[in-house]
Amino acid sequence: MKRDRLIGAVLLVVALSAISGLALIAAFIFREGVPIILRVGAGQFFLSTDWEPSLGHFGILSMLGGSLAVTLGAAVIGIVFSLGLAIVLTQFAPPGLAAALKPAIELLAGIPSVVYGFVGVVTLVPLIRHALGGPGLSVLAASIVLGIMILPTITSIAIDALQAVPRSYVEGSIALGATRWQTVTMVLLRAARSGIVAAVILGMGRAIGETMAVIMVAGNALALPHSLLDPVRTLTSNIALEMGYASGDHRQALFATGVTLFVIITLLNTAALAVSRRRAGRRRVG
Amino acid sequence: GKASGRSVSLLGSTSIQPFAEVLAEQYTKKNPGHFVEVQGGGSTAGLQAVDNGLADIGMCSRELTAEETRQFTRILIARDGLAIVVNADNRVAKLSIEKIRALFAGRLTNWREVGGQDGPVRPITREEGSGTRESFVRLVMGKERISRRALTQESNGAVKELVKGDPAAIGYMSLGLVGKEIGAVAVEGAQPTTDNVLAGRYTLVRPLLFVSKGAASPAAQSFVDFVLSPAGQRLLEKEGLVRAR
Amino acid sequence: MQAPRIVVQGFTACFDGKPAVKNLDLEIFPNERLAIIGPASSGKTTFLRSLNRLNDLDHGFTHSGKILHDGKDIYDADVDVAELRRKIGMVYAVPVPLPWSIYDNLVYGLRLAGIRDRTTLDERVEKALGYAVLWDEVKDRLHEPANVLSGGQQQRLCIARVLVLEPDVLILDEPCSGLDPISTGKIEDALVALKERTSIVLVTNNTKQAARASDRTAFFLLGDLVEVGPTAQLFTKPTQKKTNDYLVGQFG
Amino acid sequence: MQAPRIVVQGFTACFDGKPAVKNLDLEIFPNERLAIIGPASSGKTTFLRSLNRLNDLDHGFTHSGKILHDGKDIYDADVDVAELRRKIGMVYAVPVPLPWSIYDNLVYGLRLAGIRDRTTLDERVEKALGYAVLWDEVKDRLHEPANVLSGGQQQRLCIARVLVLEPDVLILDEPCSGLDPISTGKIEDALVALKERTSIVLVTNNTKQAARASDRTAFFLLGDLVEVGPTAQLFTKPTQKKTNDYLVGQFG
Amino acid sequence: MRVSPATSQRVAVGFMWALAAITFAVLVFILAFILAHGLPHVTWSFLTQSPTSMGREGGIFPMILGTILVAGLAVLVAAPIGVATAVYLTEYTREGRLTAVIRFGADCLAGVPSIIFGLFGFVFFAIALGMGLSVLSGSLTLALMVLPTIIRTSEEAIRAVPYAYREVSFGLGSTRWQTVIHVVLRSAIPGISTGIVLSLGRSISETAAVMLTAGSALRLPRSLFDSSRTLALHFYILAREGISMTNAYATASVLIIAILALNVLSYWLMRRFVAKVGR
Ligand SMILES: Nc1ncnc2c1ncn2[C@@H]1O[C@H](COP(=O)(O)OP(=O)(O)OP(=O)(O)O)[C@@H](O)[C@H]1O
Ligand SMILES: Nc1ncnc2c1ncn2[C@@H]1O[C@H](COP(=O)(O)OP(=O)(O)OP(=O)(O)O)[C@@H](O)[C@H]1O
Ligand SMILES: [Mg+2]
Ligand SMILES: [Mg+2]
Repeated sequence: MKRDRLIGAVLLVVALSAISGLALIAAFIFREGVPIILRVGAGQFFLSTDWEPSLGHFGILSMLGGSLAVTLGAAVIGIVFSLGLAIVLTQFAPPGLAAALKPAIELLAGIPSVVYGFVGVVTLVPLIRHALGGPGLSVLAASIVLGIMILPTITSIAIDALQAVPRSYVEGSIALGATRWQTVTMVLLRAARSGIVAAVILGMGRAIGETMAVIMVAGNALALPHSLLDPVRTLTSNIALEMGYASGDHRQALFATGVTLFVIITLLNTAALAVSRRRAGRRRVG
Repeated sequence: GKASGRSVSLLGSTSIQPFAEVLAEQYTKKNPGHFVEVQGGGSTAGLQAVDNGLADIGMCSRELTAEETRQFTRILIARDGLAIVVNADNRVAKLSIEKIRALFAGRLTNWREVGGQDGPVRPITREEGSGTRESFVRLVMGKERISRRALTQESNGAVKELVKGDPAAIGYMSLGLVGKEIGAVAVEGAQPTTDNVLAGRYTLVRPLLFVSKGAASPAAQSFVDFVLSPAGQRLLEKEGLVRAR
Repeated sequence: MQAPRIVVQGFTACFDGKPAVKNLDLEIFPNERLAIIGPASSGKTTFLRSLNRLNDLDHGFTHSGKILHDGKDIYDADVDVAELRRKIGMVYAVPVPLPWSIYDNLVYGLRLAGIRDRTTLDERVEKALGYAVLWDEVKDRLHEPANVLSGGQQQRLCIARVLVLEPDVLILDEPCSGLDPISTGKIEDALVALKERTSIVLVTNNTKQAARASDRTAFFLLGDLVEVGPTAQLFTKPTQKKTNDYLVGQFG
Repeated sequence: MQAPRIVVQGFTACFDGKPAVKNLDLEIFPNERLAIIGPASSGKTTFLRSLNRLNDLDHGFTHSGKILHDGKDIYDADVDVAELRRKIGMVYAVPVPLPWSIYDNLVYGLRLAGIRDRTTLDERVEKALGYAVLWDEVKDRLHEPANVLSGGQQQRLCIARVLVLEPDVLILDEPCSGLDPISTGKIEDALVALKERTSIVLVTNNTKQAARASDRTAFFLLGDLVEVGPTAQLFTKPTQKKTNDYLVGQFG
Repeated sequence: MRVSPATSQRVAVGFMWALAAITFAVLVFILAFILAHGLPHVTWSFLTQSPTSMGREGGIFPMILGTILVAGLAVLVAAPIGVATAVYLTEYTREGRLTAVIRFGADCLAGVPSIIFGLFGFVFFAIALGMGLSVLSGSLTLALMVLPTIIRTSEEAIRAVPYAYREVSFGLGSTRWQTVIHVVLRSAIPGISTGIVLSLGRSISETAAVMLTAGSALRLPRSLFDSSRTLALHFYILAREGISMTNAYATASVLIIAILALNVLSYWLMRRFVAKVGR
């Protein structure tokens, strides 16, 4: 038993060191990135669209707007497809078919993002250019590619959320004469709401953090987009594009872009966690 | 990583990287037991890597700044023409530097204004910090800035692919890599050819540099000697570059 | 005697090919309380869920034979299953209020049936809560979440939620298994009052409850209907040895 | 009469401060079969799990009073809990074979106790299976996975898995609740044979089983020990009204 | 007119099936597109030779080796730490502030974009710790990146082991550690391996983080301190620099087949796990 306590202590140390990775990351990114935000001024840094490192202009508003645009676009596509898939797989597909389709969705999550980006560039981008005009590299292209990429994340969490709804709710509803679809809209989605919201938030976190695919399909222009067909640059692509070349202030500004990204993601994760914790709490009372 | 003994590490410009790879391949074939590690990262990254010891030789595809010249040893290994490229269907075949500047700055937004077909102009630039971009800015843009609406691509190949597919596009890239699928316009009346570069008629030219800190290590020096030797220079010429002298 | 409300003819129910109820013949009359008893896994629940076709939800479920409701086979292709389920109201072993207010729980079935008129809804709700002996306890807090009620109240709410639909048959699957004696008593009282309005089928694992709260009793064993008869008679002089063994507690 | 094996003195067990067993005094003698009956949540399981300190796993568990095993308080700081648990062998309501072969299940406890010798292991396994009336049924397939056995066989395997350790006291928590009458009979038979070797404490929710398969019976209610006495006497003339009410099925 | 519930169900379900069909069409299209262009060029010599002239010719052997080294080492480092953390969270402590902190940390770490891992790995491992752009920097960065996945899946696998198994084991006189080793981990191993295999897949696919930490050298690494290019990065460079489309497709095919194989493996492990634990 004494040995057990010792082992427990060792395991605790390991667990804490695993998590200290996060602290370390935060510390390093902030140490490199925060000074320049202070030097340039937060207002200037976040609210100016003027990014011209060679002239010492560091404003990331265009990138913030770009990230926001592609993330929202991806979320819309991701939500529609993921919810459809999650509902079909949990409620309407025969169990055998559902069991066969789920690994396929997981496979979608396994495809490297460079492959998504590449296939996007050679198929989707020309399609958009010819069918809709513009350069093809655009918010739309990035949204579609990202939407597909985050679909597995949202789908699998949404499936969990739907499956966590007690079966008795479904049966109760159906026994009162509801169709399956009525049960889905009136009972299931309502009961699983917080889980689904958490799934969407996490999916958006994925989308905003994705790099390689976006670089390839978003066009990376430095202006705020006015339409879905305009090219944009995201926070992540800004870092990946310029990191290799940057030195001095420029490099720090890229780390500051990383700090921004880090903060946004952490906020999103915290929100997702809070939402899903609220669900857990509520279930305990009920 | 940092090399030692009979190995050399190079890091820097992605424009030079392909050529350095070819050189390294030949060099190690001739000198068995020697090891040359070539990495991309970008011109400035190359300088930094040399500075903090991450690499023996930095590759830089632009002119050094005054300050950098003081810090590093500069070795010109070749010169590279900078081609202004357009889609194969684009009728525009020659442009003045002034027009190129206007097109990239976003002041001219329709191909009609430079003698082409009616349609929007979509300038494609390289990312901030790229040697190609800095050379282009120095040679063409001067004090003027590239339009913020310009698409940004992170490599010569990506610029080429985009120009190949988009009739409205205009970009700039390493002359050696242009190929046949896209068009390179004549600048100030001079066709972008190696001969014109050598003769000084085609003016959009940038240096390709190796840089080291202080004197290069013996292993590094041996590699540099190979690059500057007639054999090395011939290799570079075969790849479409213009020899150092 | 009136014509039976439900007639079960040679009905067999299988899960993944394995029979859970075998070749069952049984009639359910208007205004009677039929109790079903039997040890675990004897097919009681399966039978109940066949009556409102809730077993259809299970992909492995198959059946043969007939169940006639007012003369019409409920498994016919042209039956409106939603409508059927509102006519054969079911109450579960564990009270399952949907995670909404008391009122929303009660009117859910009516809304599904297309009834939107507020006055009608309110009237029906009050009447059903009256039958379920719950009106006094909840009338002032209809818009509170249903899960703040006690277990016994929740179960009566579930009964009321079904009664709102004015079903022909009320089927209850061990409705008191989780409840205290007082709540159990209240539910049994409600059933007495209700038999004036509907047929009642009560599955219970408590033989004493069957004896107290039913007019006829059926004894299931391993998917077979061993015996059915007036409650007093079945408990005092069962015709089958198995029934007797079960009642004296030899097994189960 | 022999000295008691276990003496429980003023023992109270709480979960998160709420008592589940209150101020209990009880003695368990060698070679007796003590049955414990009582309605749900009356503290039967809690008491059993206090005997082998399995409740310690629960973070909210606290206790006061004493439980003496051969004169020594099992909650003393210097007690080797692992050793104690091997001496007080427990069988659960649901048979839980570990997901290994029959043989591996049986020797797990011995291996934990540091016994590695193959011959000893084999001998002990055969003996324990004999006592659990399972040897004939499994002797040819000791290395098959344990979960291919039927429920009744699994439960006897769980008993054998404990007997292998030659415990002083065998405690069983509703060991037949999920089993058919035949399996139940076999286990009750095994208990008769076993009382020659160990004390047996049998919690059961089936009063008839208590009547059949015990020498003394204790009746628990809401954490109190209401009454304990020879089985025949407790069932025929209980001294407490509550006991009588329970036995005639007034509640529970 | 009120649309009947049956009709609206039919329309809605039809629409959702269409969405599902599109999703799988996309999956099949991506796989087919890459494999159709690339598989014909995946020859034995392509797999076993070194690239020449930037990868325009020759094979991808150094990248295969580099990928195995970087991803394998990452998982080798992350797996023990992750499993130990999961064991601590599930078996050695009860839910409280500390577990909440650890879990929150792991969740945040899971959400950090790979480019940030790349930045961090670059300043911390490559520069601050002086490992340079190397296999080691890359794999340590990836280890940090996949750690949350391993913690999460291990935790789930461990929690899926019925609580009763632990009670039985304790009842037979085992210590906590013995129970963890003999009962919990033994039952959870297939589930844990699923997580490890998935992490391996993620490491292999990752590009942004390895680009900034492992570098992009084309030669065979001689030690863990040498830079090495992974398959994913090689594909990216081949495709983006327009060096050789055929070799790009062929590289992507190898990558995709590796991912497919890992997915099949993890699926198979999961099936075994479910069979064992009987969820
Ligand atoms: N959904 C299902 N899928 C597969 N088998 C089932 C299903 N429901 C019931 N069964 C099987 O059918 C048989 C009868 O079960 P049923 O639940 O009807 O018994 P019961 O009499 O209600 O038992 P209890 O008293 O435990 O509620 C059992 O063998 C059971 O395992
Ligand atoms: N682990 C626990 N944590 C909190 N409360 C518990 C725990 N175990 C038991 N209790 C509580 O202690 C009381 C006695 O429960 P116990 O399980 O001992 O009763 P029981 O007589 O075995 O009932 P049953 O016949 O249902 O098995 C109950 O009120 C129960 O809720
Ligand atoms: Mg049942
Ligand atoms: Mg109990």
